[in-house]
Amino acid sequence: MNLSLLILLPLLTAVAIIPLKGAKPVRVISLISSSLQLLLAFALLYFYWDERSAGNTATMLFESNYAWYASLHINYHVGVDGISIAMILLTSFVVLAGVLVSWNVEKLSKEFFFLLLFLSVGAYGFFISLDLFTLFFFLEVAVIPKFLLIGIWGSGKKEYSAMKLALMLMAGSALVFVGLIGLYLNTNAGNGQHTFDILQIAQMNIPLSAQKFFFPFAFAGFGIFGALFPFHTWVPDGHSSAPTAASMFLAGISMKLGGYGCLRMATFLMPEAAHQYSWIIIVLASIAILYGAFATMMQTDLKYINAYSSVSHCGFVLLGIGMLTKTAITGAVMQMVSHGLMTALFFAGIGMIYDRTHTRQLSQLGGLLKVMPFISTVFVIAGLCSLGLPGFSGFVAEVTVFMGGWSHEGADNFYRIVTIIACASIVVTAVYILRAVGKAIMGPLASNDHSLLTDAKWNERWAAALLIIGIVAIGIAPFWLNDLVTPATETIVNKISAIVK
Amino acid sequence: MLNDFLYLMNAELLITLIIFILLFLKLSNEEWKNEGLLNFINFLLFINLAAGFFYIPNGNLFGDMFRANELLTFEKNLLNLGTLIISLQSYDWLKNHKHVPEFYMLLLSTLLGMFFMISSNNLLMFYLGLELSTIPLAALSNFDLDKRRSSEAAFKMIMSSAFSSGLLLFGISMLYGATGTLNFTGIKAHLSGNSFQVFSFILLLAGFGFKISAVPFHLWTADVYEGSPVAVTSYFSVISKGAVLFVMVPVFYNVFAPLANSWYNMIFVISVATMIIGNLFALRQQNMKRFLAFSSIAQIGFILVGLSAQSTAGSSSVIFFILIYIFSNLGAFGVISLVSAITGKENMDDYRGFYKTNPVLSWVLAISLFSLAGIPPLAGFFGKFFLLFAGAGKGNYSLIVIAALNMVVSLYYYLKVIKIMFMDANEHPIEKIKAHWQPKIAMAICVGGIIITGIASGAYNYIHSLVK
Amino acid sequence: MNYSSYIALIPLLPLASFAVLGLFGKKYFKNLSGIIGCLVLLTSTLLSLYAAYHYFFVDGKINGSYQTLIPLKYTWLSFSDSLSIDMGIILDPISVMMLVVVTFVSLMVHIFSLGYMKGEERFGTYYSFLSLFTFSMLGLVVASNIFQIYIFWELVGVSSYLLIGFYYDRPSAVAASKKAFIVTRFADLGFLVGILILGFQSETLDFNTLIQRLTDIHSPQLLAIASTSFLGISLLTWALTLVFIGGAGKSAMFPLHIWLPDAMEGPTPVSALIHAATMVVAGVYLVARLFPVFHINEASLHVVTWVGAVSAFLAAVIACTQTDIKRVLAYSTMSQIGYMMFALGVSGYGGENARLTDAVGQGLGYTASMFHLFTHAFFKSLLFLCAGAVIHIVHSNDMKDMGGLRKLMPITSIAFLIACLAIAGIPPFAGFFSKEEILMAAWQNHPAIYYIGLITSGITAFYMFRLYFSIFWNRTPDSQLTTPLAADRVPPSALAVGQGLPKAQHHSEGTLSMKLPLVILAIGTLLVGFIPFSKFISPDGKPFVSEMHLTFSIVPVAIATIGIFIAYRLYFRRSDRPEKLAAALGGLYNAAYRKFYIDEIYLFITKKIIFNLVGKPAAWIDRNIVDGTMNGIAWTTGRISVLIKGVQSGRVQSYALYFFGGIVVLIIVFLYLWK
Amino acid sequence: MSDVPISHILFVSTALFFIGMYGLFTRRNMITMLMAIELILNSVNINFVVFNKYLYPENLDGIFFTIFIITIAAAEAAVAIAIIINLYRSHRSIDVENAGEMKW
Repeated sequence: MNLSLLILLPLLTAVAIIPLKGAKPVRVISLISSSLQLLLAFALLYFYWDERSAGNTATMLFESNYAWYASLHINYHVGVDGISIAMILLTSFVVLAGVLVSWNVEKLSKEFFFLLLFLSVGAYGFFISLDLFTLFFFLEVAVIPKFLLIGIWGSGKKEYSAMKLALMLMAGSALVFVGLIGLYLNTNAGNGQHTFDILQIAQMNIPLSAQKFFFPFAFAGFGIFGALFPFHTWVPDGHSSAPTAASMFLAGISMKLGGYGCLRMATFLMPEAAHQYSWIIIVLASIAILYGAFATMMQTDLKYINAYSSVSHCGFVLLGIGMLTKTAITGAVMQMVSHGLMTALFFAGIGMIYDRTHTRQLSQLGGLLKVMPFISTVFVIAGLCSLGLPGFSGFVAEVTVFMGGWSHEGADNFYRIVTIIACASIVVTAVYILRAVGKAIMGPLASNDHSLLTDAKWNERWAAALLIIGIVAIGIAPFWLNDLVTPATETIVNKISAIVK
Repeated sequence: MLNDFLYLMNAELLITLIIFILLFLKLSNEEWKNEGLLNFINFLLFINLAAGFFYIPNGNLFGDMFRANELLTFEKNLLNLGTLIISLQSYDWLKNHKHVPEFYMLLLSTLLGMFFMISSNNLLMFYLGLELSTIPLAALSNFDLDKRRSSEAAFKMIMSSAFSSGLLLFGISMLYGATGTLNFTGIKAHLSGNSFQVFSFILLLAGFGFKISAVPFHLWTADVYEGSPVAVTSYFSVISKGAVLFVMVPVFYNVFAPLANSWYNMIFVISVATMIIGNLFALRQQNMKRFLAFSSIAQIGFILVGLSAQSTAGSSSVIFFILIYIFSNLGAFGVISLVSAITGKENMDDYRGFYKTNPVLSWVLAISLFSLAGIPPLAGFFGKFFLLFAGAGKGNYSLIVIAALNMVVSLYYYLKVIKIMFMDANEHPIEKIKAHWQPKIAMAICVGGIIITGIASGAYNYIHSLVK
Repeated sequence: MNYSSYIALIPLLPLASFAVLGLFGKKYFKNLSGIIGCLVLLTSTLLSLYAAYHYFFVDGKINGSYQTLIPLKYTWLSFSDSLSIDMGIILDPISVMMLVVVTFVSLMVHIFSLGYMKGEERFGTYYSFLSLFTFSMLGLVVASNIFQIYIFWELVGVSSYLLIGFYYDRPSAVAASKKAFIVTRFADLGFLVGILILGFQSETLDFNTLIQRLTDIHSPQLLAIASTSFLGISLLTWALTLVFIGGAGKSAMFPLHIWLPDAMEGPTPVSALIHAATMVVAGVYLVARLFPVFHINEASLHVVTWVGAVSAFLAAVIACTQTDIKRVLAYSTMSQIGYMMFALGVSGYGGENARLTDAVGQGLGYTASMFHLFTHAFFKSLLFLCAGAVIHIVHSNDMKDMGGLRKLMPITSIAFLIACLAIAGIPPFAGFFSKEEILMAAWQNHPAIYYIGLITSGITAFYMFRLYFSIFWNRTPDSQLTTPLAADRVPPSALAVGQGLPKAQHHSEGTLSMKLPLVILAIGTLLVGFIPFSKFISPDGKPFVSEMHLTFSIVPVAIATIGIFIAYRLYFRRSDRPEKLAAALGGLYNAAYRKFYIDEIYLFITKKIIFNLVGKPAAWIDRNIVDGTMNGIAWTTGRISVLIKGVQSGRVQSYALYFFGGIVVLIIVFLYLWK
Repeated sequence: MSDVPISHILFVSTALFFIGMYGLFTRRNMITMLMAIELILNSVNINFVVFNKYLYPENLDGIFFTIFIITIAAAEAAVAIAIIINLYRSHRSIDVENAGEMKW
């Protein structure tokens, strides 16, 4: 199938809603488009299985490759492997849920949906592009809409947060840019030509000195997107002041751009450097995991709680990538998908609560289970998934990371201890999640005027249901995701191990 | 002789013709209504632009003083396009102005000067073109005759330009002394890279630096931009800079090729300084024009990175960026000039809540600013990327790192304007602005250019083929 | 033999009912949901009984020893070629036995709840949670893969969390549920790491392969795990101890027991099911499951033994001082599980590689532990259900509000008495037989433990009858219920019922659905003791005969009777003796009453250390240092731009000066410095 | 007379150049500044003539250039004075210190 559809569909929809008048048609069209995206993603999955079962063992499927800026060797080159497909599925889920959740956005609804769709263009494009330039292009496409979404529709100190987020992410992409250029200039596609093509670069081996110089740029750059400690501070502010759908996108998708980039560009193309620096990554990641968890324990604002927990959870992604073992990287990808769905659900729940109670402070919430059972259930489910309860996606991903970390070839105590640290976070996670649930959902009703509040509307119910289905589908039947991702990770890991040996 | 004179100098002659037409209009003492006059002039400018695409002359005149080829014609067309856009945008301002023909006479004579400068293959010709493009500009920046700031700006402009041309001339004289010729090819032949030549080159560089307002020769820029009428400011920031850059590329790449190593380092230092200083000053600005002045200084820093590449990629990326820069900057100036012409407001704070009242204008301004900041999928992204990309070709990564970080800083102040327009509340924002069709067309061109130029690789590939 | 077809149904049916009731219970069949739950569970009970029959009597035994069968196994998540989480069903004597226990007790509780929870507005939810728990517990029991057991381990944890917090609007309930989950989660951390070690070292997660590899002296895996040591302790010991920590957490062994008493905030039937009969013995089951491995590792087995013994004794002592009847029962549960634990600890493996004298060599302790687990399930759930019935009428948990209820609720009182006798180890009740075997095993293997067990059994008898007397005697019947109700302790459901029901019925013993389980369980308690357990369950699957030494049983029984007699003297009639005694004991009494201040210690560690010394700094650092740096960079940039603004002085002459200065600098740099 | 060495004349022109620059930097009066600039241009003229005369007598580039410079200097002066006059209208002064409103 033609992957460009994934970009064109949201793009055309975004263009199509510009001339529309009034909120209703805009909503409807966006809803249709995002459901179509979901279908498209599933179709992609189906065709992918089809190809694979037909014995097609190519690294990337459905490739298409057009010269864009021929004189600069810039191509529009797209293709997917298991990892990309997992990410695309995630994106389509979150996009649809986001559209549903923001059904009742009254203020400038046209612009709102336009930006949402535009953001999804960036995400899809990023996940399918096999050309470093295209990759970078879509990476930056996905930044500015967030700034506007937060700044215009946000709450709290939104301007500050929006600015901070935009600047830090831009700094990230600036670093990525340097790494990208450096990588390009050190490629050699015969007779002194350079190339941006990821697959080609993967074939050649970049000189070690160049790798060691540019890997940090690339990794740190994407790391900023993926909330790498200590560059994670945009996460709490950004998430907390973003409108619900934007938070969902932010945590659900755009933080995944970081992880995916670290994997696809930094680790895959500069394996030696990745291997040499892996211990640094691992240390930073484990700091993020535990320290993020402890920091979460102290938060009193629901969104801050989830934002900090995202820092902690994305630590697992980076940890898995840093471990450089097949299992661990698979776990990292699973964690990306799982955290994407889970945190989107969490933010959806928080958003629903906030829309009704107009507060996110734990101290002003309580006993919501009585008045809004559905929303509370959603909240609890998200929480349980976040604390890694079996049956939900979180457990699968985390356990895979643990396993991968523990069974690291260089089976010395460093990896063991780090893994134990990571494991320890499940306790802290339990503490803050149950604290939040106990305060907000259970216990006596915080204030009497809360007793008049209504439960979720149809759109919210559908959004939540969608995400929960995703979470549970991974949680009770992880093997399909595993089978989807493993071949892709194998190619990466084989490359690394080939180099290292 | 005569016909290839006509043939090779068609662009220049056409402009001269228009100038004369305006002159006669002025002299003939029947009263024209401004509207009709403006439409007529715009029509002439359009003809002028269109004509540029038909003949693509190739050859040289006056004993190789003046040369024309496809690339130069393309560059002239760009300048024509920019001029047309500016003239359309300043419709609302000129509508009520007493001296419309004079304005256009001066404007077009500067354009003429630039054309000669671009086509020049001789220091004398170059100097004449430079002066012809500078002195009328000083007069133009005084064109709000009764505004204090306008005349102050004009004064600063004329003084510093005279000073800089004095230094430039001193350099030229030194160069003449060193080489004994004024012809570029001849100079190239005689250059050996000794310190005397480097010294004279530095003076020349200062002259160029003044025109493109590179640090530390930039200080006049902000004041002049702020004081001059918006139309003139946009002309300053886009057309005259663009013209000088068009000259700089061949002069640096061909003529001073023997000094390549030393001028690479100078450009490196200057570009770093320019980016940093431009950004640092732009952070604080409150007046839109002044803000754009500093932002344009920062942009020059990026352009210099591309210039430092010393490769075809470098020169083509610079020219490509100027094309994009025309669209982006003029898009921004279009909105500003409209606002200042109708409401007289030029401060950022006046733009608070601008989106509420003028969504379309806000989007135009936003898109232009995003393009200037280098945000995909807008053209600016491609322009910046190619500049830095070409610059990196030298393998000097420190320059690229600095440039990349400066992009982040620059993003801050562009986003600040966006924030002011879209997010800040304001009890009485700028009222709804009813624009005439001329400015609308201008903005449409700019926005279209911004969106298309990058995504469609045609323009760049064309430039690349020309440069090769 | 194809078990899979229906064995799989045993856990899956409750799962189905959970899904159905959870999704539609509230909306569609509000009051039907109870019936549905019961029917579903009845089916699984029958299925598991059939399975048990089939396993034990038809084809479980092959040439004289019970086999371990894996009728069903799917790869759920594969980490690498060797390591993968499989969802499977393992059938061996203990798992089959547990199947029966879990389904049976769960059925009883389901039925009992029909009456007890009537009128509760989250009736459907309650039953869906019960089904969820049953499913998880069954899954845990039949787990064939160590990670599978961990998965269901977590699931029972969460369902217990949900059920403890069922009265979610009571802060105490919320706190209790939180405590239970977090404490067990902490223990699970140990379990998880233990699994990682075991799995990685033995290169498998599958129970059979793992056990077979780690017990075979010649296997390289055993060599590796036993030889490599961390901090001077062999990796195997680490692994098993960590796994045991997990078990200890679930089974509320000292010092991880603190959640169990608080867990009594849940509805009483739930306590009966989860916190008495099934979930809390999961730890014992886990150790039993890995027993062959434990058995070859002295050190970890000693840990098990001593932790069990200490918990047994400590809990018994504390139980004597508590006045909340459910807490008393909770501590007694803890103490009984302690028995099971140290029984495992003192057991031998049996078969050829026996360590000590024959009886132990035959793994008497193992059998005894399982036996006690079995019997305990009956009488302890009976006790809890009786307590539930009492609370249902008295609307209070505190024995001070009770007394003389025997007239009002004869069936309950008799059932309670039977259960007390059983737990006290008075023949011929179930508890007697199992306890005898435990003590026997201890006696032969580890005298010190034996004495602890002996004393503990005396104390057990004492506090159980203290409970019995002060609930059902100790007062003249007519005077009961005069004491004001301690409303705060009353479950709202009970209140609803209480107010909902006419006075007459209020004073009766509750509905049939509540009496029936009591009767059945009482009968069970009377009979199950006579099952010749060692015929069926032994470490190596080989049946053996455990003969009863009457001479040996004299001492324990005597001690138990003494305990009962003391209780009779103190509590049969209302008197001031107890107070006197408490005063006489003084500090000791207070310490026991305050549960030896363990809760306070935990509180100190969590609140003071974790929150104030770790959490707060982390949050502070993040806001002020990490984020501060980021903002600091921005601030510095702005500051610089303000500082250098003087350059743009607005004076054209200074501009020219800078211009010229620039040239001079360029000349200096490029003509002299940077040639 | 042709035996005046080139260095002498170059010295004169350079001196003239710096005198002009000094005047430009120090004078408050705009007209004077303009005159200073004329000095600079004249030093350049001298340069051209001298180089032409002494080094490259075979062709007349330098002389031409000088002539053009003189012309343009005149034009520049004209425009500058016009601007100064206009500035005087608004500022009522031709002191350069007063023409410094726009800064920073």
